[in-house]
Amino acid sequence: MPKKKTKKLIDKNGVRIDGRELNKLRPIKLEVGILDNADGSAYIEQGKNKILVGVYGPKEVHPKHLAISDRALLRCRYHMAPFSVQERKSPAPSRRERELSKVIKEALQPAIFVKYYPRTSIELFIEVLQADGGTRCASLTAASLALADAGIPMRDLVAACAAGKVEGHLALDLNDTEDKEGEADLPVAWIPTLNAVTLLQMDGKVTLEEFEQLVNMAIEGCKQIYPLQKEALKAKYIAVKEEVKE
Amino acid sequence: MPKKKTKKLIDKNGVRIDGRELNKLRPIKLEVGILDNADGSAYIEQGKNKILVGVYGPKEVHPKHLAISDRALLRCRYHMAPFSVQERKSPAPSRRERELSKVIKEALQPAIFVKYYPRTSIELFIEVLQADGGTRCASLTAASLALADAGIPMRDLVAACAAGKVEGHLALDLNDTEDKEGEADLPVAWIPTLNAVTLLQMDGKVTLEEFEQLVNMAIEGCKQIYPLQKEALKAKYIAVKEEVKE
Amino acid sequence: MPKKKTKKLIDKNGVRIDGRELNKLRPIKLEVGILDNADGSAYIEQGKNKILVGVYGPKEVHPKHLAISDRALLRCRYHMAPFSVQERKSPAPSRRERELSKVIKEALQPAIFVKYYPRTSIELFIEVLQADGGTRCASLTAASLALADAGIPMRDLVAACAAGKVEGHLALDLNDTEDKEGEADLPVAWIPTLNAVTLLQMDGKVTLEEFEQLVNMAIEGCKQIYPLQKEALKAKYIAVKEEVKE
Amino acid sequence: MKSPIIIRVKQKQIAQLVSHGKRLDGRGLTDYRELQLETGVVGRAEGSARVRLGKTEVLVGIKIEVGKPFADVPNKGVLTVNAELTALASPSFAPGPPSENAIELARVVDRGIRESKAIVLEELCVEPGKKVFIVFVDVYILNHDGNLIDASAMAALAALINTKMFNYEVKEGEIKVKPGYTPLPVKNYPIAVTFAKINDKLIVDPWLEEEQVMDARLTITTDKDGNICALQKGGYGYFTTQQILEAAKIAKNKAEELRKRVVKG
Amino acid sequence: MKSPIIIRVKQKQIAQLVSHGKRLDGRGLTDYRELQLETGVVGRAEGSARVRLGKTEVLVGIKIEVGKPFADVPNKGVLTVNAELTALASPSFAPGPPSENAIELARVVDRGIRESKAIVLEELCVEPGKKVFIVFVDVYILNHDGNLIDASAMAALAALINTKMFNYEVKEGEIKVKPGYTPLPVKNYPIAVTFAKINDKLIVDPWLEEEQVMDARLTITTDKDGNICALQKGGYGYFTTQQILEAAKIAKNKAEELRKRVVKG
Amino acid sequence: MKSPIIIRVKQKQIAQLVSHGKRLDGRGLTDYRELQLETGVVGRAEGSARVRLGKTEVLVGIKIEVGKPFADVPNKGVLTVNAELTALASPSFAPGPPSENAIELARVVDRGIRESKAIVLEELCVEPGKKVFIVFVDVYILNHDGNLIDASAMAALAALINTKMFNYEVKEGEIKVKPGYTPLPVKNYPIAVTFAKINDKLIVDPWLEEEQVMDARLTITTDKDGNICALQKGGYGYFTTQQILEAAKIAKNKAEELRKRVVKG
Repeated sequence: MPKKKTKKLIDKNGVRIDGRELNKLRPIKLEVGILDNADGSAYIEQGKNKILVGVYGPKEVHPKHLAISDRALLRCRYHMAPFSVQERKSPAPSRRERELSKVIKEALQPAIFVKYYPRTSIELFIEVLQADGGTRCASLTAASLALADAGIPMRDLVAACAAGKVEGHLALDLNDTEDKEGEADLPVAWIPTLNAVTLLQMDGKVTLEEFEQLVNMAIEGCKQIYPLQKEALKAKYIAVKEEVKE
Repeated sequence: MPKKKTKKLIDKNGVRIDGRELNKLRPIKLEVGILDNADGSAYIEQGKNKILVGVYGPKEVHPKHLAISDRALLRCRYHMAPFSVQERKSPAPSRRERELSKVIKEALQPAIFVKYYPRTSIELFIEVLQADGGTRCASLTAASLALADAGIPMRDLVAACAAGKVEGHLALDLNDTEDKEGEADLPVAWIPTLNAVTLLQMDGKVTLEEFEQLVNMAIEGCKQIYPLQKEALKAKYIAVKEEVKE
Repeated sequence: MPKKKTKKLIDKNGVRIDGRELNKLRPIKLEVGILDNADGSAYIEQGKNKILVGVYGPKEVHPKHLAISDRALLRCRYHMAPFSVQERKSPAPSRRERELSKVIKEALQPAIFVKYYPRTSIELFIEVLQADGGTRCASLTAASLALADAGIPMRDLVAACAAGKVEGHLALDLNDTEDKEGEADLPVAWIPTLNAVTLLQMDGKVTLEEFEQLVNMAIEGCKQIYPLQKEALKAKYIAVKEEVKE
Repeated sequence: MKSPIIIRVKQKQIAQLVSHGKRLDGRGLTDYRELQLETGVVGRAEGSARVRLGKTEVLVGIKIEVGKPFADVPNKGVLTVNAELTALASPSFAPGPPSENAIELARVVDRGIRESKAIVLEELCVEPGKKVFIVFVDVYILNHDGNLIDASAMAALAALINTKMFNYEVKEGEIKVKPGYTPLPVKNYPIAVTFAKINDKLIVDPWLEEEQVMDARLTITTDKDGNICALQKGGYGYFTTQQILEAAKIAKNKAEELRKRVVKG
Repeated sequence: MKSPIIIRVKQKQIAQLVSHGKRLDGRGLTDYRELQLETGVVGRAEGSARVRLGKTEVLVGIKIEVGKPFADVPNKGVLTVNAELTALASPSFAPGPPSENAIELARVVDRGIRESKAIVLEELCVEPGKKVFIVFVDVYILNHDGNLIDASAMAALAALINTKMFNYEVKEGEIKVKPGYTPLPVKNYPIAVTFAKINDKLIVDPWLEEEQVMDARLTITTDKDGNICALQKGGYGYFTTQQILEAAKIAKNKAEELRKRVVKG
Repeated sequence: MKSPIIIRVKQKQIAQLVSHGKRLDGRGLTDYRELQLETGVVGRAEGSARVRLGKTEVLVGIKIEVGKPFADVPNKGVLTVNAELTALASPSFAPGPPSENAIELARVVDRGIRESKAIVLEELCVEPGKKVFIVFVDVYILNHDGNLIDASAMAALAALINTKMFNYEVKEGEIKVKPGYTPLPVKNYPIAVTFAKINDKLIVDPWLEEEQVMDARLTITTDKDGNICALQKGGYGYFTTQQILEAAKIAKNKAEELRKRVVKG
């Protein structure tokens, strides 16, 4: 399929190809409780990302020998739809998808009271329907909403956002083109009330100083995402309340 | 490998490439109880189809969690030998083979008293040694004999036959060439005493009128196959009787 | 990758490309107990072969239904590192590796008192780090040391060696080039105190007379290897003793 | 999750209602649930559509790639239908390789498209025997509330109609992209209509709880001219000839209604 | 199915008989069961044969396709032997990917054909490094009553002798089919003879119940000139050198008898 | 095998010691275990290295083959990192397809090499879009005593530095081998430094028993110029921003020490 020519990603006024300033998030739309069968669910659009998350549990563990005696087993599957990317992706999970499933799981667990449900499992399914850079962060942002929607007791929500380096500039929340053609991308997951970084990865090359700035910039992004998550949860509960009233 | 040129499949007298009239079955040979180890078995030749069916069961279910509390679990594996078709087939089951395994299983179950054997499994293995069109129907015809041979209590035998459309004519029991180059193929499985259609599929394109004719034509085919099945069963029991006498 | 031209493998004085005479083994280096985590381990270099063997057990069998009521289950995995051969080998086990795992297991079992540990498993892992012909024999030679190192009670050690036919000559312990370009290779495993041949395979073509000579030649090789194995075991125990003393 | 007892009571209720010509959700026996259709929902795909049939929700994305034709049909493009019963759609779906249900779903959708010649595969040949277009139809089940086949077939058709291919020319055996897009030529509109048999009556568009109580299932796919182009019986029960022929007539009419909705988009 | 107790009693009986030079089915220690051989049984295959050895039944089909040679032998055709222990052949065979037993069986049959140079792979090269013929030997076990190796090896050889390839010419790197068929050139006739060791005695052609009681198994494959071309020891027991050398002599003679039967077809 | 009780007592001890700035094996919090490095250990490989970090032992072999580039980067060679947690290295490793831990290990090592541009993939292109060199980095864990990432990353770098490619020329699209070898051009030296967080303190190079007690893990890979080129947080705990920034500074310094050892070989 045809590839677009590379053009300048950031103009002399510091404006990005999608019109954003360097420290601005892409538009985010969050919905909670949108799946009928899952115990909890959430949907996120962030830029052109479209991601659906469903949660089942706490439930019996299969196979049984995987059950943990003093806490719930958190399982996570991050999966991309074949049509979510430019070149069709085989539906079989890639090594990248398996790595992301692992780090997402590890980023969420500190926020969950896993000790409350020993010998059970909590199963998280993430389906990326359209990918536009930063899917692991957007998945995390939605996943903690889906967990909350499923009534899983949590210390706090997890917000996630990346910052990166593009044509020498540090920029928040890279889109696909910026991610692929930029110099670095640093995704961060953050639990506000614990001031805890629970996911931290990086591709690319940055100096120590830039690194410090990027970490702080990404956390600033998380700080902007967190209230949107709370709003989305509230909206769901108000909606439920009204439904109950009717 | 070389492919034959397409020639006319039905001549002006309504005679088909293998010399049959439109409403005639291919020659059918049925044998029951031909495998030594299986609990029940049958062999069918229909045209150039050569298919072997073996049944094990009722037996313990593995893995145990698949057992059903109020009936037997019927399992079926339709499999083609690598040398059964023009281009060698990989031994790994294809999607087509997995679909046929499912519909064959669903076509047989209504004939079996599955409630008699709760928490057990009945395992049906179909090996197509040579394929010549209509293998799913021939497999079904042989499979109900193998089940009977295994002593599984049944409401009735299941007979199966396809009808199709070839060069504008409706024809019974298509062979491989007619199936591939014809306009439609409609396989039917039928339980005589219940007047029950238990398998119905179609590839191709037919009008509603043609459809009605094809369904009836296929059932007529089943009606011709049914007595052959009964004969084959009898032959086996007579053979057994004589063996016992000796 | 470039392939070397074939040259004469044995000169007029009966000297082989690596300078050996026909009835000579390659240099062998054996070490016992070199892995920290395994219950028993051994390392062998034979020519350019470099092979590591680890043993775990006797231990609980997983999955449980594989446990044998009156003896230990011996399991074996012979595996080649991707970089151990000229063309990179896929890490997934090949059919050759699965066959060798089976015959190695069957060659070791007669030496082990498997009845002593019913319902347990003894797991043997062989990693070929560099392959130079005769890996199955070298693996066996090391494997019986690893079993002894794990404290598994044994009737005796198993020594293994191949003999083969190269450019018309019968030769002991073929290296990779001789194996690939020679006329026959006959690996033998032998338990001295039982005078038992526990592995016997052959590729190639030999007369009955040559066959008899090859079997005897291979056993002669085993007889030379056996004392090296004993020495390696002793060296380990002396080392341990000294360690304890310190 | 609902308790199994509540489910069983509901199922009995469903069966009794159907035998009186009624359904639990108030529909008539041959009424479909509300159909919502949206196209172009996935920008990365060459075509896409989302169908909601009651609470059943299906997303289909189309990708087109260049590849090799099958050896026995060197001058035809390739159509590949794949179905993913995503684990978030139902507690009964597990992640992993496709189950027999997923395979059957994909193959029934495939047959409708292929046998109705909705896509003319000959037009997708670039260089016979060497280069053709491969049309990937990926059916993604997002919520399972019954009748996945009809919802998936409609979403697949809508997505194909929605598909745009880039323009190209062939220079020395290589495909060169030219500006602009052309719709994928869709020449026929197959519509699947699925029946459940409950207490010896036929109903269309069964929802999940009806599927749990049905004896058998029959899908009849008809094309724009009212021809039948695919059939699939499912489930452990059976149909009489009369029921099959009756179903065929209903399917033709129902399909006509649904086709209008899908084709207009 | 026979009860395990009956089986155990029978096994004891077998072992005792063998130590007296007798067998449960009346055979002498070096007698084969009745051999039935039929070729050309599968018309779709380029060659085929069915062997019955007592109640053991094996079907082999040969398919020939055009493909790429291995990189390290660019001028040789490819021989591929595959064995399927079909689930209908024995309650102990499960469907699924090949077990270690199926792999061993295929590889022992393969070695006999390959090492005896029964097929001259150099003659199956069409265009060095690019196009060669691939000979697929698919061994299909239909009933397992012991000694699968010998039955499979004979069926494979008979099927290869039975194989006909279409005539062809190469034009501009493409294979053009010409009228008529030519037999696959089979230049040697490897025959496997399998021994079981029971109570320290050797017997040939063990049937299933003898296999269940044997200590170890030894297969010796000889070619038409009496050379040994493949060996395989199996099972958890062992052989003495004397036993091995004795077996080799018996194998050579037995193979001669069997070879006549297989080659004449 | 040690008993679980002994392990638990030891773990408690480890955690208490760390909170006092000490470690069970006497190391300071930012001390590495003894590092042993040997290159060229596998003659069959184009390059190889064995690293011992305390009792952790890793072998890396490099193989180079000719293959096709990825469609979206037609002018670049291919780098493939694979990690095998061999079953002999730890009772917790099972044979079979790579676990999520093996995949993560391989991908973190891969990122360090790729993002630091240690290998210039453009220089491994033979014919754009058609033929490139594929560099296989196979990481083989031989004994697991903690901190597999750092040991593997160092072994991979040392093996790449040790790698020699045969000389070649391209004639009519075919690669012709010429006499002699040339080192693989390695342009940067990424070094991974891994931290464990125990009782809210950071330690480097955790050994197995420290890993069993740690809250979380952080790997920081820096290149020869002190730039950060890869990061990976692991484990079920978390880090504060302060801890991360502190770790980055330590990582840079530690990497410098280790790099000298690895580059000099």
